[in-house]
Amino acid sequence: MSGETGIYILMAVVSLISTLAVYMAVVEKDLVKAVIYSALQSGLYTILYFLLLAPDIGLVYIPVAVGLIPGVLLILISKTERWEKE
Amino acid sequence: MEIINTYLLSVVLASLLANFVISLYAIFFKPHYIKKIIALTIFSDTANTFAIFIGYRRWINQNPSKVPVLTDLNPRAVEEFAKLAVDPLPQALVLTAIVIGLAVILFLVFLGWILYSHYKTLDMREIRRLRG
Amino acid sequence: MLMELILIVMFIYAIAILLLSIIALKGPTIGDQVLAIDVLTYISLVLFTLLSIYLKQPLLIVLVIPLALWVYSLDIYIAKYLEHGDLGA
Amino acid sequence: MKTVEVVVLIILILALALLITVGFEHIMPSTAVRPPAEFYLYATYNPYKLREYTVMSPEAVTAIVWDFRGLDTLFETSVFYLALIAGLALTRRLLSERAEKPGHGLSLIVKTVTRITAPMIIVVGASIALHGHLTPGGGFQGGSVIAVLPMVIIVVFSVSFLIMRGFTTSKMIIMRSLGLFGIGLTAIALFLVSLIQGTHAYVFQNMIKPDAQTSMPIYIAGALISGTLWFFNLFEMFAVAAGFSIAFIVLMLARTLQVEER
Amino acid sequence: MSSLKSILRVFLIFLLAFAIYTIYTGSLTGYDIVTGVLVSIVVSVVFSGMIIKNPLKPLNAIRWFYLITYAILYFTYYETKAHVDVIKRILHPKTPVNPAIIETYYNANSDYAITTIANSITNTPGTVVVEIDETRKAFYIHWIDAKTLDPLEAKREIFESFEKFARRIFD
Amino acid sequence: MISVLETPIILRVIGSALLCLGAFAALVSAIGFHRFKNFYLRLHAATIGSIWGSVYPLVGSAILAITVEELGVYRWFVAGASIVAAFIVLILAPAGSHALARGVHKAKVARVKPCIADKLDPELCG
Repeated sequence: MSGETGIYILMAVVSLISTLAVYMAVVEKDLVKAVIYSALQSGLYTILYFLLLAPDIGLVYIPVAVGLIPGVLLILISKTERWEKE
Repeated sequence: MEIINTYLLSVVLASLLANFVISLYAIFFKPHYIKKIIALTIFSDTANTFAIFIGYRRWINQNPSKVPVLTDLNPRAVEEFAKLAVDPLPQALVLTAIVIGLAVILFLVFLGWILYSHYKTLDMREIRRLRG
Repeated sequence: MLMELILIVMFIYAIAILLLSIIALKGPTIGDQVLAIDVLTYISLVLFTLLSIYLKQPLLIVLVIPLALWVYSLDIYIAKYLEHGDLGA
Repeated sequence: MKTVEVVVLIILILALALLITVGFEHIMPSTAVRPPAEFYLYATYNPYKLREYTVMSPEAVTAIVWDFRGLDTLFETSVFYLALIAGLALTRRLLSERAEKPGHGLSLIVKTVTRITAPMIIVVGASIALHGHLTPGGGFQGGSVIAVLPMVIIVVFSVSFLIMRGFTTSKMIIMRSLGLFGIGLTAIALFLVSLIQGTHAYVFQNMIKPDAQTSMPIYIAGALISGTLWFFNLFEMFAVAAGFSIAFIVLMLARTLQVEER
Repeated sequence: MSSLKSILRVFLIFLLAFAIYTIYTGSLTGYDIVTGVLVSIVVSVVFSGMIIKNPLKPLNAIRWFYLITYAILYFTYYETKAHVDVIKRILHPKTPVNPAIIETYYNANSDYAITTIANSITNTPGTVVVEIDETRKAFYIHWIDAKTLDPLEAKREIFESFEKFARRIFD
Repeated sequence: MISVLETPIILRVIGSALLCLGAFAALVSAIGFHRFKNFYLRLHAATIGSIWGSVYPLVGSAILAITVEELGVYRWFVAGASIVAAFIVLILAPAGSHALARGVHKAKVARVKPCIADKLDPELCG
């Protein structure tokens, strides 16, 4: 097996898991858990950016999506309400 | 071997398409405001990833494709760099899009707080009902 | 020789990432999920370092330090939220 | 249980991928990039053959962001500030900063660790921004790396700690305006210089062009700074970091204001 | 005296910041040195009061000697012992665990010493500091194999040597 | 007596050993996450993943990167970044675990189970 195929396998697995994380984030009723799922998706996308050879994007995406957006959304949740009603 | 590589790359493309569909569904049909914001972040991230994926370059004769940053400053390195590096244009466009995305999310969060202090709920169906 | 070893080690790390992401997806409580995401990211730091050695692209390593710095921010946000219910207090 | 749906989703994606492989193989990335990208890659640092188009920066992404498509980025920056200002305008009337008693924060261990990492963050962010024209990075990256620090300090200590330390919104607004002013000045610097000299130059020009022969300095004391790119990166870092910091501080103060209103 | 101390404090943080800048940048040309010095001066002036209280402590060679000894001992002996124990528990067919949250008392004063002890405890698998009570000087530790519930014995079992070194290094 | 020629080999052996240890520990940590059924037990599996699974192999890959000559001058860059990342993980991972454990315990999200005693909040035991 060449290294190229290995990289592509990693890419495929990472993007598959990210789809599952997106699905769970959408169907979840607890909004804190939805934020955590979206953080998982951000982490997986970071790996994907790394594999797609985009360090510039990674450098701006890590602080924004891993460090800031969960915090901002949690502030809004803590100020408002946590549960999504049926 | 080539067809396996193509299949693996198309798994990436298919999952990105699935992310598009799921997050668009959530933006339009999920009633809660915060869920809409979360779906919006996912949507914009997926769009950005899609752009970078389009700009990716496959390996040439077992030579790994390169980061669009030059490491050696001499004429031969420049020629080789132009042959092997991935597309820098989508990366440059996505770079600003991510920062603007965060600013827009911040605006939406402010708006959500104002909405909540007016209506005491963030469920869009209830807000619509309260407006009468 | 070295490159084959690195490839095998990366393969094992990828399996570990897969197993951890299952917990991160289904873990019964919030704590389990955040913990799994943490370990997943710490492990992927090693994956990043090995990949940049394997692909002979040293510039990719710049991602490692910001990622290591910001993983724990998710921990403290969730911890503060669970503790006080208000992030600014 | 969601297991069934997850398995169905995976199978759907794999089938869709098969479809794409069979039917739409040509939309996949290939071993070549499109011609404009090839030009950008070839021209980003090429004093040997393309002296009239090169940016003299080894970093292709920063070269595109601030030179080839610099005008785009200028307007994108203004969109970003308009979004932030619109957000702040919603709460502007309610903003009042008083140094209240310090909040509880998290435990001593987390506080001490954050104290050690705080200078690390600023140094790493500054390094990313100041080497934006040589290694991956740039103004946006450095600014957003630094912008996480106020957020973490707010969460780990408290918002009143940050305000008592002197990080008030007015200071941040001054810093942000300084950054924006610097960006504008750098954009028209060469134009003004050539106006004084009586020669011809474009707004947003960096290196020499076929019909405008003035150029920003490429080297200062032997160090490659790639003309305007260095200045743009520096000012954009200040602007982004300060802009986001204002938004976080105001967002955090919102709760107490709401209580006072009642 | 106090002004000398504050200058020393700024200088120490300057060294730390410059070291990190250099390592992260990965090169040492003239450009890196000039920008690194400027950034480090700004950072050290801003953060000088926040990080080091007494600037004479980091200049003490004996403390550094203890720090190095502690690091070597910790990474070779204590970590290995704890890891092997927990790995055995994970791979054992029944996963034998015996957990409890116990209460122990530490004896250290400075923030850094307390943080070092707590991080050392958490970094060895098998023990995690769940809560710290600063007024009573108590750690609440989740222990995977609670051999005892007595505070003193538990301290001897878990972190007495960490505390000895931490007090010599930071107190 | 170590000659100049042998030094890279020794460095490579040390680095490879640390990498293999890291791979083993990462796998064990992931398995431990599945085998332990309680949040507080998983904290210990997480520590294995962050120390032996991340800090040690990062140091190992820094040692390995020095011996890889294809990287040119950038190998010091790779090695330095890996060492700094290892240091950051070493001080941030325990703080994160502690903060999370404290938050979960205070909010009563997970119960301590199995449990012999809970001196902090006896109601959460069992």
